[in-house]
Amino acid sequence: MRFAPHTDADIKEMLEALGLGSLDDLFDPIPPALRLDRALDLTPGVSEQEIVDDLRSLASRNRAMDDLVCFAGGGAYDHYVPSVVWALAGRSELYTSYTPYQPELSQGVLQALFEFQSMVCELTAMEVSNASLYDGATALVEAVNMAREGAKSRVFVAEGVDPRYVETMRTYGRGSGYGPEPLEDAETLPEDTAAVVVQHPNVYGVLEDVRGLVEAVHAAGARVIQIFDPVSLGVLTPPGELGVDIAVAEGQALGNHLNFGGPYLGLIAARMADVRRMPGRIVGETVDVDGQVGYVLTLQAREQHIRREKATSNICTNQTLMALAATVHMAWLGPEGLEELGRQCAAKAAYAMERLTELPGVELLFPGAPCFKEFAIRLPAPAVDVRDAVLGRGYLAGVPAPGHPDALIVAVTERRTRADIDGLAAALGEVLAA
Amino acid sequence: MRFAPHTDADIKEMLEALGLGSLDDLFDPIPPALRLDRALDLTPGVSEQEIVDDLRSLASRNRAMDDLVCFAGGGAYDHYVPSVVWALAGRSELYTSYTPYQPELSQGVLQALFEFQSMVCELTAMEVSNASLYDGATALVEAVNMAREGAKSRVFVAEGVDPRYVETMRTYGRGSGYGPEPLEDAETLPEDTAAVVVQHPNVYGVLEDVRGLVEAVHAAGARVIQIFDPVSLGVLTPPGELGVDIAVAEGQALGNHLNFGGPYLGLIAARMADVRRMPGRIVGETVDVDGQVGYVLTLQAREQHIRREKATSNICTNQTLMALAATVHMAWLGPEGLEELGRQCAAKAAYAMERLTELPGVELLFPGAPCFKEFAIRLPAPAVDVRDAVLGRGYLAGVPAPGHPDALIVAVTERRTRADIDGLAAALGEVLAA
Amino acid sequence: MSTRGAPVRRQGPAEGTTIHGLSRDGRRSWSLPELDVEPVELPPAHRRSTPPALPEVAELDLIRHYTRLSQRNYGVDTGFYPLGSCSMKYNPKVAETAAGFAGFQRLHPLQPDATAQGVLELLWRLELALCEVTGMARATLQPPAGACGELTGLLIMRAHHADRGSERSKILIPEAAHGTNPASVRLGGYRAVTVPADDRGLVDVEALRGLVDDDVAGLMLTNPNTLGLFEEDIAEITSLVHGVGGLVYYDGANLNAIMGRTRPGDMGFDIVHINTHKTFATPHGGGGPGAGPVGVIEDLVPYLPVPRVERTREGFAMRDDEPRSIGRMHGFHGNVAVLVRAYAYVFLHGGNGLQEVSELAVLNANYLAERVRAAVPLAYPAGRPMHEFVATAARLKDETGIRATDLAKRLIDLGYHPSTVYFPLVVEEALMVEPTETESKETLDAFAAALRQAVDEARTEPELLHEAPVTAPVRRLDEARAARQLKLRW
Amino acid sequence: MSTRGAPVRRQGPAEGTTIHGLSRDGRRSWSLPELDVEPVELPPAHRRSTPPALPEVAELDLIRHYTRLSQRNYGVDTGFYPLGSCSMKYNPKVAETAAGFAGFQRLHPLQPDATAQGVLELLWRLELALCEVTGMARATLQPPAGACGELTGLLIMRAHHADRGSERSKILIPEAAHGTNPASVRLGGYRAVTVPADDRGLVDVEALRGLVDDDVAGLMLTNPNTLGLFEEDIAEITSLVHGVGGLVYYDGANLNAIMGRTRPGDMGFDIVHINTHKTFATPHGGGGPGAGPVGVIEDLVPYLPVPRVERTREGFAMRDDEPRSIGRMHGFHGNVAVLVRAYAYVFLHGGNGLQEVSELAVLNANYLAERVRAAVPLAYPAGRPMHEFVATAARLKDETGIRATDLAKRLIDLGYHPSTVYFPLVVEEALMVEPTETESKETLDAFAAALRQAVDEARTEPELLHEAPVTAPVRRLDEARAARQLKLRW
Ligand SMILES: Cc1ncc(COP(=O)(O)O)c(C=O)c1O
Ligand SMILES: Cc1ncc(COP(=O)(O)O)c(C=O)c1O
Repeated sequence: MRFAPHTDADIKEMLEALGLGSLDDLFDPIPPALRLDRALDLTPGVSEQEIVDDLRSLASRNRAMDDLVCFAGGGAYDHYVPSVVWALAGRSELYTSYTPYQPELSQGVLQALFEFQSMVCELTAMEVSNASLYDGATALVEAVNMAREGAKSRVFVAEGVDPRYVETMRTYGRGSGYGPEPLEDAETLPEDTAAVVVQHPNVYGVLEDVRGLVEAVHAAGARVIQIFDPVSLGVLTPPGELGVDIAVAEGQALGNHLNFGGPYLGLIAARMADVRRMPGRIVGETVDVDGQVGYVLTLQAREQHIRREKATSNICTNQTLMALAATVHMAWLGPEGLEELGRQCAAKAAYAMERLTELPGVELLFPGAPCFKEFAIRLPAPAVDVRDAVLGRGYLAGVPAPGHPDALIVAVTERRTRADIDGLAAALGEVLAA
Repeated sequence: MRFAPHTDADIKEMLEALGLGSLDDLFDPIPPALRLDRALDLTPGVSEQEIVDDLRSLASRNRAMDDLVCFAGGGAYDHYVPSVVWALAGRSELYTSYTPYQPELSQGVLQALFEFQSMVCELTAMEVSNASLYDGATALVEAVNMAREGAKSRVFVAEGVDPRYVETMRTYGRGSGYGPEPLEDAETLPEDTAAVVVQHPNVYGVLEDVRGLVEAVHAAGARVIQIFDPVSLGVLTPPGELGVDIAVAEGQALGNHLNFGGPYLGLIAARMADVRRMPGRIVGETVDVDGQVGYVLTLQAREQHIRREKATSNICTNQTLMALAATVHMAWLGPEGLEELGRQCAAKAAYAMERLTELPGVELLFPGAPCFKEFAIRLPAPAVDVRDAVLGRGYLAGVPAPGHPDALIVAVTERRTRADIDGLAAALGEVLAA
Repeated sequence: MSTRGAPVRRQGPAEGTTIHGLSRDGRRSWSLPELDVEPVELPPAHRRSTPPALPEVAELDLIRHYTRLSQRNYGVDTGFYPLGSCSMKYNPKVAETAAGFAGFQRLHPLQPDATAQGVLELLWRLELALCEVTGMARATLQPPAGACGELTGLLIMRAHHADRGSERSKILIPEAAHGTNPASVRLGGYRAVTVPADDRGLVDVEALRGLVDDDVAGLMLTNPNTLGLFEEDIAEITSLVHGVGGLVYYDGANLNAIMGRTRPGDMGFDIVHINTHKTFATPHGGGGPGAGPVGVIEDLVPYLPVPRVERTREGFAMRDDEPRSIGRMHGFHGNVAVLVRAYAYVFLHGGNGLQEVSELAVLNANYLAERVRAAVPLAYPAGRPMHEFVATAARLKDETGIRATDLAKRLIDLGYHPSTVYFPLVVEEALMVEPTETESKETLDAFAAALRQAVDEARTEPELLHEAPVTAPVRRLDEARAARQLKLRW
Repeated sequence: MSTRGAPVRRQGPAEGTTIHGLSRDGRRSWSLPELDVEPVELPPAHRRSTPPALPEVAELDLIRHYTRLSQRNYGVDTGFYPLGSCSMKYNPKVAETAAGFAGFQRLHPLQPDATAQGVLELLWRLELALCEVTGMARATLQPPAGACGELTGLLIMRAHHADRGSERSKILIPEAAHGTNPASVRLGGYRAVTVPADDRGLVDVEALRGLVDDDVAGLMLTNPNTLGLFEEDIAEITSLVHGVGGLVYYDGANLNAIMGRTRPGDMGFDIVHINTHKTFATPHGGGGPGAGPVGVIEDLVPYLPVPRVERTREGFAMRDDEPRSIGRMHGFHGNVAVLVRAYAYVFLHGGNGLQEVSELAVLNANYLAERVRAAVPLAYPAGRPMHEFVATAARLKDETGIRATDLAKRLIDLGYHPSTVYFPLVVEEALMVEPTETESKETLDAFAAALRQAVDEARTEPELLHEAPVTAPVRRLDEARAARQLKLRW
């Protein structure tokens, strides 16, 4: 199959207009020695129906979360995505456009991103948001880059931060010249501390005392970076009210499908004072020559296409489409919906915690610790084996708990019913009894 | 879940503006005795995610044609629907609009229907087409109504016309005052014959001698109505060239999914001389007050909203969206694509015929009869039992052949691969051997 | 309206250029697998000599052409669309999601019942729910639209009377009835006899009394009626018809007014059709598809079309073994994918939800009527409108020469889809307005202001109305020329 | 452009009204199941006092608002979109169909490999195919965009040199390089040193000779280069860098020019990134998502990010047990749903198909350059452009004061999305035009005519260009004010 519209006649005419004899002549600038003297070694082209059949059969060899009852979390969650979200984000005028360099033809994307920034600020109680980053983990990296300046260069990581995020920081840190260090004591932070990273709720689902940390860290003249869960903010105190300096999150839970890990979107929100240190696109409101309101990319002097080596980040293509989806989803939820969503996650997680810990040999990894929609259980057998055994009964029981081979992190969203939870408890019970 | 935007405050304000105390007051005109004194006895309303889960579970209790290899036809075919078709027909400005009574706001639908009519004329080599009818069977009924005038009232049906179509005619005929009669001898048609109906390719997939029939019927001063297969017209002589007076078809094969039988669309094409006898919407080209080209519904004097009791048909809401899909699909195919599609159906059907009739006890119902994409085989056991047994092996072998309890009609589209056909032969072989 | 805030536009072929105009020899979109079996030659006698001259375009040509056409169209998703008698309400996207499941979309109509239990159960549940809403015993989901539902009902009447050996020729319909009613009456083999309305805009019961006799097969009515008014004497009306052995048919186009408040069955109707594309929000598709399920009272159940879904010990089955059935109204089982959407709508709302739908639909119509009646008087000012109202520009026309159609075209320039105009025919210069329950007070206020503005302009700046529309993709089109110089294809 | 043929428009809130402006207390779209377990109270210390002030709107408000916004946007599906360096080609709808399969869309990134064999195999096949196209040994699909791919490559260089105990500080990049190159260089912990271009617009090899030393970690280049010209001396360039132990990075943004004709690997590149959202037609999404897979030569394979898909005896597995790996570049596995689309594109075309893509992309760019060069001269008229060309309005500016941006805005009124302007920075008043292979000769001719018209008007009716755009949803926007009076939220 091909999409080029060229007929043989077109090609002939165009070559003639160029005074060329063949398509080969177009490639004269390539030195003969470098020319590929064979066809690419790929399967031959196929028809649309063949590629669809191929992809359908590949898809059918995966167990989707319609087939497995999903209690997996760990940074990606099976929240419900309302049908309006992609009916709108899928409008082709939006998804086949690119970065709005020509604002007059891009008011749709620009205004939607302005709304996205506004809602992220509402959600987090922070002063400013950008127009999206790649994902939660890279958003953390960008936040760290924002925080590090001059002598203030060290980065400490509180316990309970997702190791996947720490690994990502470590990778990028090698280039930027830092290595994430475990936070021992917030009270005795060294002079050169740039930031302390905390995740709340943390990777085990436990609620952290961010307020306390903020005090200590600010006392040391450093910044606090909080990794948050956007769907928790209908019920949990937002980063802004906790005094956090930079808030980052994986935004997938807002209107984006699981998609085996991407495309997701990174949320980042900060204080207005730091706006010029922010990475990525930022949309601002302005007026046109007639005084009519419109939107443009602004503060571009931060960005790579202007500042090049001195840019705050190298990001160019971002996750705008995912931000559009998040925008529609946030507006669909509204304040009440978001609050009820949070309530339901919390209540269902509590019920699941109760049902699962009733099972002989199953106990909480952190007994008594408050949590939101996720919690960790210790099992009488290797967690991965138990998880795999439960798969056979149609349940994805959770994800392995980092650092605890015998523990599983169980996530419960509004999608899970009481029956799903009872079913998981029964399946787990059978497996453990076996 | 609800979609009404009314807040309690809105309702209060609006009632006040009306000088009413409650919503109940709005229903004062309903005599108390007639008021429903209880709530409707339906399950309570649910959330979006619940209805989706409910429908997904209903859908999962069907075996779709991705799961069964489909050799079923009988008027509905598993042809490939290119992705562009519904990406475009699904544009909400089109599918959330209604009959284009206000042409200035409906040029999109109107022009697409004009294109549909044009392509149906190209396809059939007929002079005029309307903008769609409900489906193939009701299109036949409308064609018969076009043909019947005054004394010319009787309708004869050639052998090989789909009984489902004949039953539909019989139902509607009770109201219009005719009953379809079997065609004995085209040479000796009675005076009062209005039309003879022939299906080509016929219900058993066999190609008919329409030209011969046309001569005889025209000699008797009656009309020939041909039921055709749109997908066949890249390779088979079109109704117009056969001399047919009215051509009708089930248009599903053009861009529409199987959908368990509907929504499909009825195609009808005729001679310009009969245009004022045609049923349903017809779009015409015209100009606006500035002389610019535009499209409108035309010849409305035929229609129920103007002519009422004297209208050519009672149809109002039709199958416009399906016609849009058919339009995109026909344009996607183009002349070459349609021809190649026809070639592939014919070749694959021929191969299947060969493979299946190799099996002991399996023979053709009409040996030696030429066919296009469908053919009937006689089996050594009741056809329905054989079909059901083959289901277990993942194949829908065909549909029961009307009037032949031991025969199955097998349809082979471009979707079926050689391997699919070999697989069916093997499965059938095993079942018959068992 | 300045171009400010207008949609983006692109350079493209001249207005009206068809896909055919974009065709280039040898250009293509299509792709098919390499043929993996022996090619065959069809018998020469049957072979087409030259393939049809369909357009030859690339896929991107298709995309841009039809995307462009979509931008020349106005749907409910674009804005307010108050077509009377059409219930142009929001079409929930969730219904599209469900209808897209392969488990519905990829089902063959003739696959064995055992492989289609899910969809059969869906149809069964929907049938029962529609019966509960209308007060009928059983229903057929086969008719693909309302008009087909009407004919189904008339053929059922016919079969019913035939079984009783009574030959009847007349069907009574009100003057204001929708055009499909008389058209269906004729197709049903009956003669339509008009029942006059009284000065309330309701059926003139006295006149009706004079019309009913044993040649009357039945009466067709919609209630609220075509004027948006509730037929208060409906009980008497139905019993008058029943008195002579006739049946009463309920045209369900206006069901959106009464759900959960009253039911056709309770009013004495024997046969009811429903437009799922109106009351149950299935998208209108630019003119279709719809679905027109028909419910009947117990006595008439045997006459319903076949096949029908029945619940058996082995599960759900498609049955066609009912000797008294009128037969088939559709080649297969009707517009199933539309019914899937209707199912989603009905069960999302549940009983109370449907009742609220009607309550707010009636509230919106009354509120909007109140906001505009000073500018365009109601045709029957005495009655309380239900889910829609009919106003008249007759006086305006006398005073200014501005007609209903001019108001409609001006509304286009003011950014709205106009209401229905010139229906019902019994009202001069009729404007039939049905806002539906999914529109907000803000929208109704803004539309009312626009309509009032247009009426003011009729006196102050009539040229604005005569010239209108000037902001649409095209200006007023010459319909006479279209009918005179027929150009029905390229 | 008259309003003739314009899209339909509707009455709506004032331009710029946000979804917040439509909010009404208590209005809602959301629905959730009834809670079927005991509610719980979160610890008071953690409870939010007041929920965030998100908009309160009905679903139909959402639909109309964002549908309206979409109509204020221009995409490839709208029309010609010749942004240089972006390969704005047709995004096949079939890829959307495939990406929508629940078997991809509903997969959790942490579900066991055994339950994800299909997607793992897809990623594996795609990796190998991209390696074949670029001439690399293995690749990572993790980077979510090109810039991230660049940084991945630089970190691989870093790890490579570190393993050899050599501390190097410089990365050479041409002056014309895309902004992400120097930005990535800094994030990679390196210093960017600029390589000058010669009068052909190509790397000045002599100057390069003077710059390479053993403090050079590597060189970043795109070929065809940012001017759309093929670096003819590439073999010498790469060997110069290899000569001092440096590595050479290929910025794949321009891969659309050479598929099947030559490969970065054959030119001596060690590391290559690919923008699937350019060469492989994954939709640009209004600014993203993309995907930036990175391929490397055999020696560098151990440094690739983890996790990586490997084929094992038990099937495909996500492996992260490579000690020399630079680690993770993304929280999970990258933009998988984008990669599914890229897979669809690659395997639909096959080898010959991809080669044809490049041939016709280069043909289109050369043809369009030929059609416009008289009006806007090429920045380097001597060279033959490949898939894109850079023209300059410098002379026009001197003669008329009309700048590249004025031409761009005028093109908007003529119905086109403009080309890239002011990039590369090394060319004064640059217009960088990349038509891509999915545009037809007719489209190129019409665009060329429009551009020539605009240039003529610069002399005859300059106000048309100064005033432009006047047909877009907004006119020229005050960017200075936006940056001065920051309004970044409602
Ligand atoms: C009152 C009335 N009756 C019947 C119909 C016919 O319904 P349909 O268009 O679905 O055939 C309509 C629809 O326009 C109507 O408004
Ligand atoms: C030459 C060049 N290099 C790198 C990039 C960065 O790629 P991305 O935007 O995917 O991060 C781009 C894209 O704009 C580019 O044009």
